[in-house]
Amino acid sequence: MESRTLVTDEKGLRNWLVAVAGRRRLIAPRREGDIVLLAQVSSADEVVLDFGITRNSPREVFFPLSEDLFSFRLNGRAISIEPPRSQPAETLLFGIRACDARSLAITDAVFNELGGRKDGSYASRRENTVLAVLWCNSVQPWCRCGSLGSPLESARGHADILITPLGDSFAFDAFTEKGASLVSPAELFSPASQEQAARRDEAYGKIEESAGRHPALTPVEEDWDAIWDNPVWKEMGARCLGCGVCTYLCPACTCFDILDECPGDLGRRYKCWDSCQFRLFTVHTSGHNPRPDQASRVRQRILHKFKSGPALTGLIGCVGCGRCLELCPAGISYVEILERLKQAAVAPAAPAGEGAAKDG
Amino acid sequence: MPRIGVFVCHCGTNIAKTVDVEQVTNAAARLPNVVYATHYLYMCSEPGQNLIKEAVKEHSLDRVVVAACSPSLHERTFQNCARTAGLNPYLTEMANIREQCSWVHTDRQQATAKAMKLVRMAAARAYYDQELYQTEIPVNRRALVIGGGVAGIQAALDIAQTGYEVVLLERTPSIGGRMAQFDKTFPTLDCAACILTPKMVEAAAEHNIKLYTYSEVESVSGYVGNFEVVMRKRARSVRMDKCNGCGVCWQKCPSKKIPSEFDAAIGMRTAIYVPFPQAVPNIPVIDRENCRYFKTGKCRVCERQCSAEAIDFEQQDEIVKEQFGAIVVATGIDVLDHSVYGEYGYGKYPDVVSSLQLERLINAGGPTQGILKRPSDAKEPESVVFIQCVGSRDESKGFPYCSKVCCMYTAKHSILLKEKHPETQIYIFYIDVRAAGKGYEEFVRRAQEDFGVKYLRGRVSRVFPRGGKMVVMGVDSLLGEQVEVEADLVVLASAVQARSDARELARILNITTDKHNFFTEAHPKLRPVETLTAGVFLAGACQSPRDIPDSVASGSAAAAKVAAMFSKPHLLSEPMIAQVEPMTCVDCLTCQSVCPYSAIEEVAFKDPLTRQEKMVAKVNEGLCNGCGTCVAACNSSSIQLRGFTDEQVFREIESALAS
Amino acid sequence: MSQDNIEKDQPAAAWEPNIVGFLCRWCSYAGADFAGSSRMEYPPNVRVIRVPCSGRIDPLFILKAFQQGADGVLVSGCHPGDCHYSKGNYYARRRMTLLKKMLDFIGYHPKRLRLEWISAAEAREFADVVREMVAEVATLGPAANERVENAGQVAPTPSPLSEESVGR
Amino acid sequence: MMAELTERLRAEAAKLLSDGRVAMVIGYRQGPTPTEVVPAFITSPEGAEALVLNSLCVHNLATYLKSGTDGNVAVVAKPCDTRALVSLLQERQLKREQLVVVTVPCVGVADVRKFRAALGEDHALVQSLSQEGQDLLLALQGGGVRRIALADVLARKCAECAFQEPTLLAPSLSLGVDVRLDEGRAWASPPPSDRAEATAERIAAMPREERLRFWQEAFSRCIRCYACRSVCPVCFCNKCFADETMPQWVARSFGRAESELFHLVRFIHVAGRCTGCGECERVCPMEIPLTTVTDKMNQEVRELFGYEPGLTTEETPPLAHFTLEDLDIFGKG
Repeated sequence: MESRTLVTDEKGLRNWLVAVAGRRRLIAPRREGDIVLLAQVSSADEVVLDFGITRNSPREVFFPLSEDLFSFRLNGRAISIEPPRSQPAETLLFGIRACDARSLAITDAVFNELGGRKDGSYASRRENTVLAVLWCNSVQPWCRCGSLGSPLESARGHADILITPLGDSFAFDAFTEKGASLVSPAELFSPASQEQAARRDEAYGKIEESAGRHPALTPVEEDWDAIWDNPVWKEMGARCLGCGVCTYLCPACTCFDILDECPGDLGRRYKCWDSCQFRLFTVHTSGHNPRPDQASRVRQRILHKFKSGPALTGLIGCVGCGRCLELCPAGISYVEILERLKQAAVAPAAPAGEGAAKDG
Repeated sequence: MPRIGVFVCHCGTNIAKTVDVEQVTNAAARLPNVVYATHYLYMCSEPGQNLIKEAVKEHSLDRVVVAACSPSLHERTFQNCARTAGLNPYLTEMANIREQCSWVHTDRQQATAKAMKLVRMAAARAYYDQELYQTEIPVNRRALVIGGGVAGIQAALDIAQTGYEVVLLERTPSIGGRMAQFDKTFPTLDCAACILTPKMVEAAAEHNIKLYTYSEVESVSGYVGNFEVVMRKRARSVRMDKCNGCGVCWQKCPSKKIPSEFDAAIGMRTAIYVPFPQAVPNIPVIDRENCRYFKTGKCRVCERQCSAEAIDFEQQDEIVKEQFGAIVVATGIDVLDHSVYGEYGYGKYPDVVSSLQLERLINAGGPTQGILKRPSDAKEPESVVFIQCVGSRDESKGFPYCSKVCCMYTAKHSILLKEKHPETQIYIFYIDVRAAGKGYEEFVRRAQEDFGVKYLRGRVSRVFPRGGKMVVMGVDSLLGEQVEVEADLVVLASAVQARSDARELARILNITTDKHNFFTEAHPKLRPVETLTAGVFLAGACQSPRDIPDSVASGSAAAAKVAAMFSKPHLLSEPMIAQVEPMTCVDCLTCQSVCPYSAIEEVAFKDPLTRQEKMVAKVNEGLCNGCGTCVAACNSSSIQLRGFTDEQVFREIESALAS
Repeated sequence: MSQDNIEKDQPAAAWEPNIVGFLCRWCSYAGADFAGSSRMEYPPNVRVIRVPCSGRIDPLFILKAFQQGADGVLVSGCHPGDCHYSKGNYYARRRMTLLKKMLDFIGYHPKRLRLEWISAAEAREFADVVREMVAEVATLGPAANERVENAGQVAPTPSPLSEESVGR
Repeated sequence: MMAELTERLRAEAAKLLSDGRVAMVIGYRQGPTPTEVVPAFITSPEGAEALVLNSLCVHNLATYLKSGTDGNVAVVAKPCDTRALVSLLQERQLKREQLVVVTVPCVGVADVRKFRAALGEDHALVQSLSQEGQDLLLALQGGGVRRIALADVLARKCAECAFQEPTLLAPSLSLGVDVRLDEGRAWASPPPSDRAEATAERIAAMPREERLRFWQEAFSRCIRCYACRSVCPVCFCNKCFADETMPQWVARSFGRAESELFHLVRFIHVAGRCTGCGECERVCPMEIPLTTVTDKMNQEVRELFGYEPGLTTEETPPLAHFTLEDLDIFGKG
C-alpha cells in the first residue's frame, strides 16, 4: 500500500508529534548527556531531529531490558501466582533509522516465527507500535547498512511511515494503514510538490549510493571445519574484554535469561537481557563452561549472526548499524573478522598480530 | 525447603504487655516456609522448652525461631533445647522482642508491628542457617614460660606440679629476676632471698621443668595448642655438664671492673661471672664483650684455673625449636632511667641513687655487705632524703600511671635504715601515700609513728650539692612553704616501666601492648591473664606495675588457665569462623592484611575444573576468632563467616525493609 | 485489621522513617539490650541486625539497605581500642568514612548514614542516638522521594522504555 | 620523533621476542581503519613491525595482565599506565619476574570521541595517520593532509595528568629488565585543561538535590554491559559481586536502583585502588561520567589517608589498613 506523499515543516512535524503524543506513548530520539537515546518523551520539544543514529537500538521497545513474566506470593508453604501488571501501550516509535527498522525482521523471526510460536509480549508490543523511520541526512563513518540491502527497501519493508528531511521541510510517506491513519490531522500537512518529491528522491539516492558497504558482509558459506580454528578467533579473543557493549547495543541480538527474585514473601519471575560475550553466559551448574575462553565467545557471536543464524531464519543477524564497530572498547570489528575468514578460505590466514586488515 | 517453627514468648507480661503475641504468632504462621507457630508464657521454662521439642518432632521442624528476650541471655538455652530435640544447635535463631522491643516501646500497635518485623527477619535468616560443628584441635601439653622472675617461677612450678612439662626461659644467666635483687620485702620485712631462693632451687629440681637460662625467644609460629617456638640459647662459654660452680674462675678473672647489672651498676663484676651467689644455675657465663680473651685473643686464665675443664671458648649459640601448647609471658619490668630528671642530678652526683641501688647498698649480699655507705666517699649517711613519684604520675615525662610499689618500698627502706641506725634523719617527699593492701597502711604508719620518718608532702624542684652534702629543695604543700633539706644521700623512687623491648616480643607473640608498652589482657576485669591471642597468657609486672604478692598470684592464675587448657582431651574451635572459597579466591591476601589474629595463610589449591594449581588464602581454624573483618574486606566475596554469611545478612536487610 | 496490614499500613498511613541498624554483638548490641533492661523508651523505627563485629559490616550491606528503601542506616561498634577483636572497628571506621563521602557526592544526605561507638554500658547513649537519628531522618523525609521511583518495591525501576516507565 | 621512536619500539619488541626474553609483547597496532588503534598481542619478531605509537594509543594495556600471565610478557606502558601495573603487583595478581615493562613517552592521548568529532566527514578519506609532536597528521585521499592539534581533542585525564614519570621504575620495583624509551622526552606542559567538563569540583558544587538528579539520570542510562568492570585493571575479581547469586546482591532486572547499586559498590571496591586511568569512562557506551566519582574518591583517599594508588608496592591500600591516628575521620552529621 503506498499513499501519496505529504509535507510539513519542522513546526508542523513537532505539532504532529504533540498531536500523536496525546493519543499514544511517544518514543523518540532525545539528548541525554552527550548522546542521543531513544526514550519516552513527554514534550515534542525534547525530540532531536539532527543526529546520526541513536546510541540505543529500538529493540528495547519490543524486547525490554527486563520484563516481569509473573509475580508470586509465598504464604507459609503455599505459593500463589499473579499475572504481570501492565499491558503494552499504543506507541509511536519515531526517529529510528532504516537499518534499525530492518532489525525488526530479525527479532520478529526469533520471537514471532521460530518454532511457529509467538512471544506474547513481544508480539503485542509490535502490534501496538507504529514505526516512523527518519531518513538519514548523512552517512556515518561506521555505517555498513549498504552491504545488507537497500536502506530504502529496509524502510519500505519494515516501517509504517518514512519521514524524509528536505532541509526546510519533511516528507511523509506511509506504507501501511496503521501509518497512514496516524499521519493526521490533515491541516498539518500539504501534498508534496513535484519539486519536493524530487528532492525527497534525491535524499534517498544520496544515502542509497553512499551507504557504507563491504564485500565481506555476506553469510559465511565455508564449512565449520574450515573456519572453526581460524587464528582470528584467538587473536580477537585475546583482545576482547568480554563486556556486553556489542551485544547490548546490537538491534538484532535476542539473548535473554529468566530469573526469580523474592525479597520477603512477594517475588517475581522476570526475563532480562543476557549476552553471549559474558563468561557466565554458558557456565553449567557443575562449573563446566562449554565456551571456556573469550575466543569461543567471539566466534559464537560472529557465526551466530553470519552462519548458524541465517541457516535458521534465512536472515543475517546484522543490519550494519555500526554501533558495535564504533563502540567496542577494544576496537574489534566483525567486518575485519569476516574479511579474514573469507581470505582464509582462499589463502592461509596471516599469523596473529601481524599486519592490520583494512576495513573498507 | 527448610521447615521453620516460630515460638513466641510472653515472658509473663514483660513482652505480652506491649506486644500482641497472638498477632505476632499469626503473622509468623504466614511467613515463607514457616510450618508451625505458637506462643507460650515462658519459652525458657521447662514446659516451654518441652513445647519446642515436641513441635520439632511433631512437625519435623529443621529450623527453630524463638521470639523472646535477647540472644545474649537465652541463645545457649534454646540451642541446647534444639540439640536435645535432635537438631544442630546452630539451626536456631532468636528475635529479640523484649530488650529491643517490648521494654523500649509503649505504643502497643507499633511494638507489635516491630515484633512482627523482627520475627520476619529472624525467619528469613533462619532459612539460611547451616549446621555448624566445632572442630577438635589437638593440644601439645607443654608450656613455655618466658621470664624467670618470681611470677614466671610460680607459674612454671604450678604448671609442672599439675603434671605438665614446662620450659622456663630466662634471658639472664640466672633465674630470680627483680626479687632476687631485693633485701627485704614489705610489709613483713622477711628477707627476699630467704623466700625466693628455695623457690628457685625447687624450680631447678622439679623434673617437669626445663631451665633455659641465658636464652631468648627468636620466633613463634602456630596457634593455641600448637605453637612452634624457636629459641636461642646463648653461648655461656662454660660447659654446664662439667662446671661444678667452684668459683675459682671468677675469683681469678683479671677483668674485674665491669659494672654489675645485678648490683644496679654500683657494684662491679668480672668478665666470667655468676650474677649473684645464690644464682640458679650456679654456673658462670663469659661476658664476651668484656672478656680479655675475646677482645685481645690473649688471657685464658679461667681456662687454666678450671679443674673441671668446663671453659669452652668455641661454644656457639644453640638454636632450638620446640612445640608448646601454651605460652606464659612473665618478662617483668625495667626501672626508669632518671637522667630524664636532670634537676635531680642522677648520674651527675654520685650520692643521688635509685631505690634499686639502695636495695643493693643495704643488702648483705651487696657490694657493701649491707653496710650503707654513700657512693661518693663511703661515709655512712646521717641524713637521707627519699623522693617518691620520680617518673610515676608525671604526664610531663610520659608516665601518667602510678608505679604502685614505690610508696611501700620507700617506707620499707626508711624502716630498714632506722632499724640499723635509729639516729639517721629520714625525710620522704611524697605526693600521696598509696598503701592499699594487706597490712600496708599499718606498715607506713609504723614508719611515721614508731620510727619517726618525716613525710613531706610536695614535689622536689631541685637537688644540688653544697659543702659535701646534697641539698634538696621542694615545697611542703601542706604548710605551703619552700623547704630545703640537707642530706648525705638522696634516693629516687623511680617509676616502673615496661621492658624496652616489650613491643618486639609482642610482635613475635602477636599480642598487643598499651601505649606504655605493657602487655594488654583480653579483658581488664574478666579475662585478666589471657591475651587476645588464644593460648598466650600474662603473669607479673609485664602487664602493669605489680608487687610480689600480685605477681605471684597472677603467676598462679596463668598457670591455672594453662592447666585447665591442658586437662582437656582437645580444644574445640569456635564454629562461627571464616571460610575461604578457593574457587573464586584470587589470592590478593587483603584478608591477611586485615586479620587481627594472623589467621590467614596462603596455600596451594588445585582447581578441579581447570586442573591447574593456584595459590589461595586459607583460614587457620585454630587462630580465627570469627570477627568477619576479612569477609567485609574481600571484594569477590570469596570468604564467608559461618553463622553470619552474606546470604543471611542480605535476607535480614531485605526482610527488614520489604513491605 | 489484619496482621500484615498493621505492618504494611505503617509506612502508607503516616510515613515513618525506616532505619536499619548494624550493631556489633559485644558492645553496641549489648548496649541496646541494656537500654531495654533499663526501660529507656525510644522510637521503634530502627531494625537491628546483629553482627559479630563492626569490621564485618560490608559497605555493600549499607548500599543494599538504601537500595531496598532504607531512609537511614546506623552502624555501631565498640569504642576505638575496645573492639572485642581488637581491630575490627578501625577498619569499619575507614570503610564507613569513604562510603559516606561517596554517598554525599552522589547526593544522599550525609545524615542518612551514621557511625557511632556505643559500649555495652552506654544504654543512655544508644537510646539518645536512636531518638536523635530518627528525628533527623524524619525531617529529611523518605529517601525514596529523593531517589524517585521504586525503592524497596518488588518490581525494580521499570526499564526506561517499558510501559511502566515514567520517562528516563 | 614519533616515527623514530616507533622504530625503536619495534626493534626492542622484536629483540625481546627473538631473545626469548618474553613469549608475547602487548602493544598497540593500527585497527580496522587508519584512524583506529587497537591492542596488539605480538608473538613473533616479524609481528613487531605492526606496532604503532601515537596519541590514539589510549588503552591501558595493564588490564590484559589482570588475570596473570602464562610465561613472560612485555607490555608497552605510558607513564600513567604503569600505576595500574604497580597495583597489580601490589595486589599479587602479577609476578614481577614475568613482566617486562616497555615504558614509552607520552604527550597525552586523545579523547577518541572528540577526535572523531573533529575528523567529521573526512573520516572516510583518511589513508594513514602519523604524529608530529602534539599534532596528529591524517593523509587524505587525493593527497590532502588534515592536521588535528592534540590540545583540541585531548583526553581530560591528560589535561589533568600528574604522572609523567613511570612509577613502576621506582628502584624497589625495577628489576633492570625493563626497557625505557621514555627518557629525554619533553612533556609539553599539560595543554589547556578542559575542566569545564563534568569534573568532581563542578558536581560537588551543585546543590545536593541537583547532584542527586544528575547521578540518577546518569545511572538510569546504564545498560549493565559491564564494560567499565571488564576494562578496569583493578577489577580482577574472579567472580564479581554483581554476578553473585547467593545472595543476588544486584538484581539482574534492569533499572536505576540496580545499576546505581552496581556502580556504587564498584566505586567502593576500587576506592583507594583505582589508578585513575579513566578507561571505565572511555568505554562506557552510555557515556556515564564514572571517573568523576573515582577521581573524587581518590581525592578523599589522598586527604584522609595520604595515599595515592599505584605508586609503590610497599604500602597497603587504605581500606586494608588503619592507623590509630584516624581518630574521628568519619565526623558527625
